[in-house]
Amino acid sequence: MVYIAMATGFLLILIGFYGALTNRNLLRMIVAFSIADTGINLVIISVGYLPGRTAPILDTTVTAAAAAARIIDPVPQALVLTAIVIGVGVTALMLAYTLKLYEKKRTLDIAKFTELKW
Amino acid sequence: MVSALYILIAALGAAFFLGFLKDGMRATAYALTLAALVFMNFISAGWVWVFVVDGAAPVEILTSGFPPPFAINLRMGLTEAALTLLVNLSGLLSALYLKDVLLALGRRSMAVLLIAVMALCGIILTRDIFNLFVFFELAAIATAGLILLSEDKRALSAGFKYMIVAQAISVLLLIGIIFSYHATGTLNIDGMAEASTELKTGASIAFFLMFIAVVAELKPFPANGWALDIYESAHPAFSAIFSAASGAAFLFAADKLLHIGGAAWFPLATGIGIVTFVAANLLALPQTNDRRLLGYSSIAQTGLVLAVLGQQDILGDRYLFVAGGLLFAHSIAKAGLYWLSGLIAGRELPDWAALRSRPLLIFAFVTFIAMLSGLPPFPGFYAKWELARLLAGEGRIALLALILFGALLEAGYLFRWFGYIIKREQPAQRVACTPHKLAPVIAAVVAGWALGYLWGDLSGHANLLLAVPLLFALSFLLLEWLPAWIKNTLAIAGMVAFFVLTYAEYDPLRLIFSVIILIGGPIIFLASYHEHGRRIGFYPAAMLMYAGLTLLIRANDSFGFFAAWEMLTVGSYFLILRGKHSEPHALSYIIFSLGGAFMILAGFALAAQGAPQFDLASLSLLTQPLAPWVFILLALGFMTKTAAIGLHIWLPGAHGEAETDVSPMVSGILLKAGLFGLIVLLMTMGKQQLYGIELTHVLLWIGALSALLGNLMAIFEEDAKRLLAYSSIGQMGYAVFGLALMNHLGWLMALMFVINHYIYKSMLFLSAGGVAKRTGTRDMYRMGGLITLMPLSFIATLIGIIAVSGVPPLSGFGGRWIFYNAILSSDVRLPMVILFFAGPIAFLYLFRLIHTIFLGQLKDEHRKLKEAPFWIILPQMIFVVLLLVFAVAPGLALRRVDTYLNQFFPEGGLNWAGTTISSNYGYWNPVAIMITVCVIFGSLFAWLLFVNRKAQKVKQFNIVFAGERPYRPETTHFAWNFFAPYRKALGFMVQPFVTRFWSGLTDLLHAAADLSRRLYNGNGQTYAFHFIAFVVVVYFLWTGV
Amino acid sequence: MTGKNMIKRLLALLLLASIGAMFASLLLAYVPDTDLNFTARYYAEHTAADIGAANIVTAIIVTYRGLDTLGEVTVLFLASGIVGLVLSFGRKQNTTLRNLVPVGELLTTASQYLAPIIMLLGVYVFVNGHLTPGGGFQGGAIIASGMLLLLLSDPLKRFSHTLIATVESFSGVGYIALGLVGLVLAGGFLDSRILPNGVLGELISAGAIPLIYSLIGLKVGAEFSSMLTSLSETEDL
Amino acid sequence: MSGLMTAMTAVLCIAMLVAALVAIRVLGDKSLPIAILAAGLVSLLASVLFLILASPDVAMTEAAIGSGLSTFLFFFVLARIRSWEKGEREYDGEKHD
Repeated sequence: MVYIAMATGFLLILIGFYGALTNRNLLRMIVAFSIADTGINLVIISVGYLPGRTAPILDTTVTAAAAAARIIDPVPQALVLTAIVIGVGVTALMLAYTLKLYEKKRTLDIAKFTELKW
Repeated sequence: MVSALYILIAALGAAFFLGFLKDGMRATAYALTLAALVFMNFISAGWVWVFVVDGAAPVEILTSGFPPPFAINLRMGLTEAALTLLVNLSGLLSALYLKDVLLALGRRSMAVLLIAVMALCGIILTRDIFNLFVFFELAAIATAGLILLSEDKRALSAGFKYMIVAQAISVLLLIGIIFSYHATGTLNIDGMAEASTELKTGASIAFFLMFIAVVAELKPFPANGWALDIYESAHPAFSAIFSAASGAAFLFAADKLLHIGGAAWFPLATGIGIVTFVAANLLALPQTNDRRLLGYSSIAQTGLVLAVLGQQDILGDRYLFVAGGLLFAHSIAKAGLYWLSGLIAGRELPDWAALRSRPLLIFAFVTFIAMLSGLPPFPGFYAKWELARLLAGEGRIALLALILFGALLEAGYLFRWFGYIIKREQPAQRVACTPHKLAPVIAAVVAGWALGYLWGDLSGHANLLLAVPLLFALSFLLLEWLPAWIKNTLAIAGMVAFFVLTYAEYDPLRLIFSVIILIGGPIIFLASYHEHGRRIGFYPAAMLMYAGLTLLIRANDSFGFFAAWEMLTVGSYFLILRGKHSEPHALSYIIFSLGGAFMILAGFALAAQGAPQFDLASLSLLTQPLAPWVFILLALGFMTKTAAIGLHIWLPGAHGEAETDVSPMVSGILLKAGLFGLIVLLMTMGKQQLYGIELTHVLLWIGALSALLGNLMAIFEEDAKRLLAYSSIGQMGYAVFGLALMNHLGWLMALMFVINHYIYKSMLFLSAGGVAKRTGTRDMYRMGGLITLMPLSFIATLIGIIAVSGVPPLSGFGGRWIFYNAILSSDVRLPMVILFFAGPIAFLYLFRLIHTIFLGQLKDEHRKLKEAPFWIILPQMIFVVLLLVFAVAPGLALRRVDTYLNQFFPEGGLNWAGTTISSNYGYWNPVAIMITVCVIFGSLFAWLLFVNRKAQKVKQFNIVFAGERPYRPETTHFAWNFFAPYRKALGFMVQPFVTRFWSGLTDLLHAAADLSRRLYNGNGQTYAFHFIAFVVVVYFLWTGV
Repeated sequence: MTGKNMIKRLLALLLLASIGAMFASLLLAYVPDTDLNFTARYYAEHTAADIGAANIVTAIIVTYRGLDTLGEVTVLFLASGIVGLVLSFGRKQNTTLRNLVPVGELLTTASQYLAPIIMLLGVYVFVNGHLTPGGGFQGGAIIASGMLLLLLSDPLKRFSHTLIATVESFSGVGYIALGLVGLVLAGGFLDSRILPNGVLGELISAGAIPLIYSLIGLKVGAEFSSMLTSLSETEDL
Repeated sequence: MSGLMTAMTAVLCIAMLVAALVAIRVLGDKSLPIAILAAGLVSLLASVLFLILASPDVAMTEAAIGSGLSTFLFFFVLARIRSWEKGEREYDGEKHD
């Protein structure tokens, strides 16, 4: 199960990259990157998953004493939370840029924004 | 000291607090921003103080009260303190610089700036890999935001391109981090380093991904198009941060990763770094936009430091010294240059000529490019020295060669740029100076010099900024406001005084050179009294050259020698550049000279075998197989200065186009530096063989060919000063030949040439310069008949050419005499024959100086000319006297040297008895010769006068030789193309083969660079391709190796 | 055109196949842990006693790795600030508003009732962050969606920028201030043990975590709201 | 139990991959709104997967932020660009008339 999830995560990253490399539309590129972001989150969570264990939340069934044997690794989850938030921040920023770029040139084609080169 | 956490807290607190302020309170917000930055600087500076002065140990800072790896920890050590100070300072100064922009954009922009600085500090301080990622993202996002401070609309697309790549980078980084975490069970960097057996193998994909992601932020070639676009379009104050601070922070992050990965990964860092260094410098060559050029240079320098990070295994405890020296030199200089670029209205390189109206800013610019090129006395120089010796000591020669090649390219475009500033037409728009924009530039200059002092102190060598001659030269910078004649007097007095105080310290050989430099220099300076006004820039440059020359002959160890060599090179470059049309020539001079200097550096580094420095005398201890290579490198380096054939193309222009009093300095005195180097080299290393070839034999041939071809090129020259310049190539050829004979008389002859050449070449250049000043041209065919108007110049020239051509009675003959004796005592025949040919050829071109300039018909437009100015004539007359004295009593100078040479070549010395000097093959009595010649000449002259008393005067246009149809005005002059028949016979030998070779080489480099920079087609998607391709290619190369 | 496109696609596939090969070898070499590594084990065993939070992820986010979270909040702050900057880039301030499509009565009314409830839900999520799944970020996002609803229902109603900015600054400065209190009173910056741990599983427990998480929630909510309003208020050309 | 979970995971994963391919226009040439929705769907499915992988915190965040808010952001921007495009066309139309 972990392998399936992890493989999917990797595939999502690759799909995202492929989308970003082949779509010239700015918005589609951002969409592609957000897919890659989801993929990376999936990979991270899979790495932290231990088969047959439960979420790292203590309650009556998972007591503090037994926690070490019952829960999965909480660290990757904490990392993914951070990664998700950062991801959406970057996405928002790219979207704002896109809006502005569109306003400037009336196009979303990235190949049209090449006045800086060489 | 306050905890380093407060750096982060202050920035964040201020950034968050800004939101409370109403939009109208922008001034308050700006004040708050500055206050926070000042506080952050205070903390960093305090820590630097604590570590440097008190020698405290690094401090671990825990957050949230738990030890690592369970909570994030930070570390504050000397490196961190210094780097955060760099980051905070550049942030503060840029904030100052950005005053108008920040006030216009409001508090959000200030918050972004604060967070950018904070994030960079965080990258430096944190010891947690994921925390590093968070700060990375913060820095990246803040970068994307700060790009918008620019008024350039294109900044928007640059920011977007950056974010595309940043996204891809962060994906790889995260994967790397999570799998590294899985492998080690910790996110703490030190913990990972301890636990990672797998990561340290050099085969771990997890580590590779982390590392390549961090490296990608360092803008490696070719995945760096986005960075160039940012540099070109962003506000210069942001580019200053982006180049100086971001570069430093990300480099430190790479260093932390290398700490995890260990030595197995070092070659990867070095490989990427060096490729980037060379490639970025190469691609910069055809660049004309100033900010983009600086961007290329930034990328290159970052690459260099990355390469150094990968060499930490051999750098040992010098690692921080070297990496820090390069990094700080680059950061300060680059920040300074970007700040400067904000003062310039135009974006093309020649637009920087606007700086000419502000000498202070020129000084700033010079400081910055000297720092970037690693010239003394800046940190980069010391770092370069250490790096070279350690690389050579470990046998990493290829890397050293690449570094030096890249550095030469960089120096090339930087000095070309400086040439534009000094020589190109000033644009209409002046430099826009406001105090808050000027202050950062000046701060960078001060920091540069201060670090130069600090690095000198830490270097373990003599601190160059404490060397008296250099200090004396630099003090002229402070005296620039004085009129030239006062500075001239000071210069003369200082040099003479230094000689008086130190002359007892020199051995006879060095005494000759020191007299030429410290007494001969002031004599030429007499001519400088002729210049009026303040002559801004002349004295610091000239005195820098003299300081370098003085330090060169005083140097006992390799380090001092090399430092002096670079100083005299730079000083003379500034001097040469002052000539009216000398921009291209000064450039080729500095490129050849630095190329030569790098050869010397490499030679010394090889010879040192890892030692920090060595006595020059111990060059003699080197053995095969190292010795011949050291010999070749050093000899080549020295011969770039003596303009040996093949390396000579810079000389005619540089010497010919220089100012009247500069030509004798760079010809009469500066060329001797190369000879001095060769003397030291041959004296210590003697004969060396490589693959059975006797290297001194090769030198012999080079000397002979230089003599022949230099003289040949001189005879076809129409320009009087260039003619003299070509003649120098020939003369230096003689001297090299003499040295390469490796016998007593050969050396004596070379030293004779050293003295003679100084006197007569200085004299001839002065008189040619004086004539050119009066006539307004240097073309000889435009002159004629000046003998009556400028008799003193004529006398100087006459005496000069008699001396040069080596006919009795003057000292040139003495040189020849020793020379023939030397040849007789040696067994090399063929070069000897060549040299014999060179003699009469010299006479041909010298004859023209008299014949075309002073004899013949006077031009109409010259009828009212006066003698050359007094101050230009005065030194010539002194030289005339000197020549006569030296002709009659050569023993004054040579006798002691002759004895001194006995310890190297006991055989074949001369016998000095009274006025007679005798060798195994004959004798020479200068006094008798002088008397004989005077008598013969006097009686012949009297007879001539007597015979011609009835001579008939002819009209000027009564010309009888009119064989060819004139098709250009100058062709009607009989003296134009005077030696056309010879040209028909010998012209094939003076085809500019060498010039064609070198210009072909530079054209090739340019074309290659121009072609390959099309790689950066400006499309953000292509840049993403570049990044992915970079990762893939590096991975396959890495795992393939 | 298509030929060039084909080459581009092939090249992309080729490059990504190589990256995929790297990923594949990571995947193949991956062996799931059978036991917690020492970092995770420490958290599992000590969180309850150290921090008193039932949700270990929350304990890590708010306390153990608090600096990350501060950075994360800063990312949002930065992003919303820059979104504002970008949208005003190269433009003079002008106040003309676009013509707006009238919004249906239903949406307006519904959102007036719904928005407060949604926001309350957000508050609930972050206040209980140390006990149940969820916390400041999720709660903040939920609050922002409440704002979004209001924005959709009545685009003309400009959110008071001052209010948002004040909440943003208040929560940000408060967060740092709490962190400083930790530095002074407890073990270090962002240490949540400035208040008693209380009883595991109760609302008022886990030291200052509920307080900090609430501030984070407010901050995140304010940042998202600010982004949304900036985006919605860009003028037409 | 575990077999069921694995099967569910597999189905989810396949659905995610399909949605992702739709979003980047490999499967079908779908319009931008569809692409954005597809990406949001990937995110939503991921949050379900996170639940299965015993990460409820992440699941909530992904659902609220990854699939909720960012999809909104996309539509905001898209709508704005569409309205400009429309304005442009009308303007052009007037000019041609």
